[in-house]
Amino acid sequence: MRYAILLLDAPYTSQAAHSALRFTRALLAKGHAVDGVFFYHDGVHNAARLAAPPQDEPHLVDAWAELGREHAVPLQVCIAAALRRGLLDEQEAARHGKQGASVEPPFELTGLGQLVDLGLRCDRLITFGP
Amino acid sequence: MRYAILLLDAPYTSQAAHSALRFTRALLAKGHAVDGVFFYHDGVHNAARLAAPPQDEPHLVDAWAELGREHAVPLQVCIAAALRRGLLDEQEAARHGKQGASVEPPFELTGLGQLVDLGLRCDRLITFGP
Amino acid sequence: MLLHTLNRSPLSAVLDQALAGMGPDDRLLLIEDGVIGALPAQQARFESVAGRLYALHEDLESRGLLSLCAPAVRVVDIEGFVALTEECERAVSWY
Amino acid sequence: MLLHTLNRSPLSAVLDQALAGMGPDDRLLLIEDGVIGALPAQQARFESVAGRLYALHEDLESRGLLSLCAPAVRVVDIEGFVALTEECERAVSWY
Amino acid sequence: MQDDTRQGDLLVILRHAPHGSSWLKEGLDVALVAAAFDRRVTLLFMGEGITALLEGQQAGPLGQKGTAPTLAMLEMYDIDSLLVEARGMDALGLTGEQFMLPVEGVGDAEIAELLASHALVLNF
Amino acid sequence: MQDDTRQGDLLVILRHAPHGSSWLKEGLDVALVAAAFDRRVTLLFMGEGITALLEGQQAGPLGQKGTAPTLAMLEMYDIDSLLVEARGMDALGLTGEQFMLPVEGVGDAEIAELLASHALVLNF
Repeated sequence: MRYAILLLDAPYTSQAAHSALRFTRALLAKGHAVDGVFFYHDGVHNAARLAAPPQDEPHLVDAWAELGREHAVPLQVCIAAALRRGLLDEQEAARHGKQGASVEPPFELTGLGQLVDLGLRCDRLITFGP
Repeated sequence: MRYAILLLDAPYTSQAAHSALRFTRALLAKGHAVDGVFFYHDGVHNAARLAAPPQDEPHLVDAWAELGREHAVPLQVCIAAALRRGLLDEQEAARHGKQGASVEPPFELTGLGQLVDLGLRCDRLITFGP
Repeated sequence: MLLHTLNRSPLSAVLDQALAGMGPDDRLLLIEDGVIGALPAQQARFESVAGRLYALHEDLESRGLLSLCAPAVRVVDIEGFVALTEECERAVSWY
Repeated sequence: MLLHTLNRSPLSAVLDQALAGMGPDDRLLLIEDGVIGALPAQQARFESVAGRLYALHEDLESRGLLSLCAPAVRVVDIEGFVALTEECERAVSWY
Repeated sequence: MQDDTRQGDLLVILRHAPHGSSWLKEGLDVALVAAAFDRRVTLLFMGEGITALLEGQQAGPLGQKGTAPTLAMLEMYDIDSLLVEARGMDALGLTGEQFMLPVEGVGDAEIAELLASHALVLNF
Repeated sequence: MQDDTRQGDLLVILRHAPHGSSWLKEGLDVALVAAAFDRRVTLLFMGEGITALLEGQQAGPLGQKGTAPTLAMLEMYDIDSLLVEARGMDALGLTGEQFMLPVEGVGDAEIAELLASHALVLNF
């Protein structure tokens, strides 16, 4: 089956990101297709490239990036939710006159239309909230 | 009187930051001393220097920085809560091998001991949660 | 005498926690989504703090609740919020 | 038939919203803090979904709730969670 | 509630109050985007989300826009199926006359039916 | 509950369950820091926070540590005043025998007294 994941909270604030990551890994292990993980609301913080959690705790940002690269799963971050929360890639940083970026590939900033498209295109959309 | 403010949620996610900012301004307008605003839990996102909210919405990060500068109010960000959430100043970025920083003065990363100190030293500690 | 602030609606279980923590003279100030508690239909939930229930003017106003506010609720603005924190020995926030 | 997931404890009003949204054959899976609902004392809250109530093994285990789980609750692991989403037409998340 | 509406593509559930958090705004944003892409959208207001419909809402004291201006635009986006949880209205003691838009009350059984009959359900 | 404990400096209220959010961990971190600075600390577990006391907690499946190891360290920090909301225990159907540490149940009146008698109250 084709799945999409919607993640609505930051790592380290609630368990939502941990649950979403494990569920997505289980989907892939079972041979399902994951057409995308969409990060919305505080879920955009999963793309924070500067996150530096203690070394004895799971590193969610790195884990998502690895999953995205290894399984070619698009990691789509809502651009409107991200900008107001301080998550900018280089292009957006330049556009807003800010030095430096807080989001980098494989995370990509994109519009909400992608969420609607994913949700209607896939067989299942599974949401993880705070 | 001497006041301290504890802010526990990010701007744009809940109203907590808006309430805390208005309350702090009202304190200063009435002639009270504000010994510090302490940012903990998701409140650390108030220090996100890359935040780029729409121009027709209040810019909380800039508003805190202005209040801190104009009234010499220390803006203290819990370092442990900040690091795991991707909020690093230049020193911490270097320490963790990251390029670029997401926190800049007048926000300062500091330990939780400051919160306890503020809370016991001031006449009032007012908390704003999500 | 303490000031308790509550920013959750009476539909939330946090209200029960706040009420559990309130002494016989303590005051309760509804802020943010908490001002939904100022609706007349919610007043039964606040019986134990009758006469000691406040709500923030600005938060009622932005939500269209100012004209619906129960008469027993004392409406204060942000300066009134500051004054309450001055009069009360300490403030405890429920969220 | 839909799968509903709930990550809030039965002390939260979100449980009532989830139950309101459930059809007669829908299933309810408790995850994260939702697994507190697997405690025997909470089963009265789940009467309307008897036989259709599931809880995530890993979340029970990490909270020390596995041995306290009510017998009527069907315990599934993350693979079981995946299987439930396969069997059900859609999933709705309550949080 | 008409049967053709129930079969619409997208159901967005709004359970949070205006101003207090960004949930309501972010839920409405999804609805508007879906409508702009020619999807049929139904909105279901539950619990505190029902207060989003109250008349007379205003900007916040720092200029926060709130969500009332967005609700006022729903018709322009052809979003005209606005449903409200009847039990939530009772719990809050609110009636339809206090709302800025015409809505339809729905009971629990209808809510379950709505969830079952929409291709995509997003819960905010 | 002894009177000298009630007069202690800091009351930390813990209302959130372990693993599900960082509130419990971050509340406990404040308590540990205060104790390390030689402040007397009382912990009050309310609502879902009471489940933090359950025996047999483990790391999460991704290696999340949870808060049980921190609770096991409280004695080392001389934090030995652990109070539990009696009404919350009833609501959850839990008893003290299921807990990893000895605690004392408190009623609503005692909770209000605790809040009134501590120099600093932090609510998590």
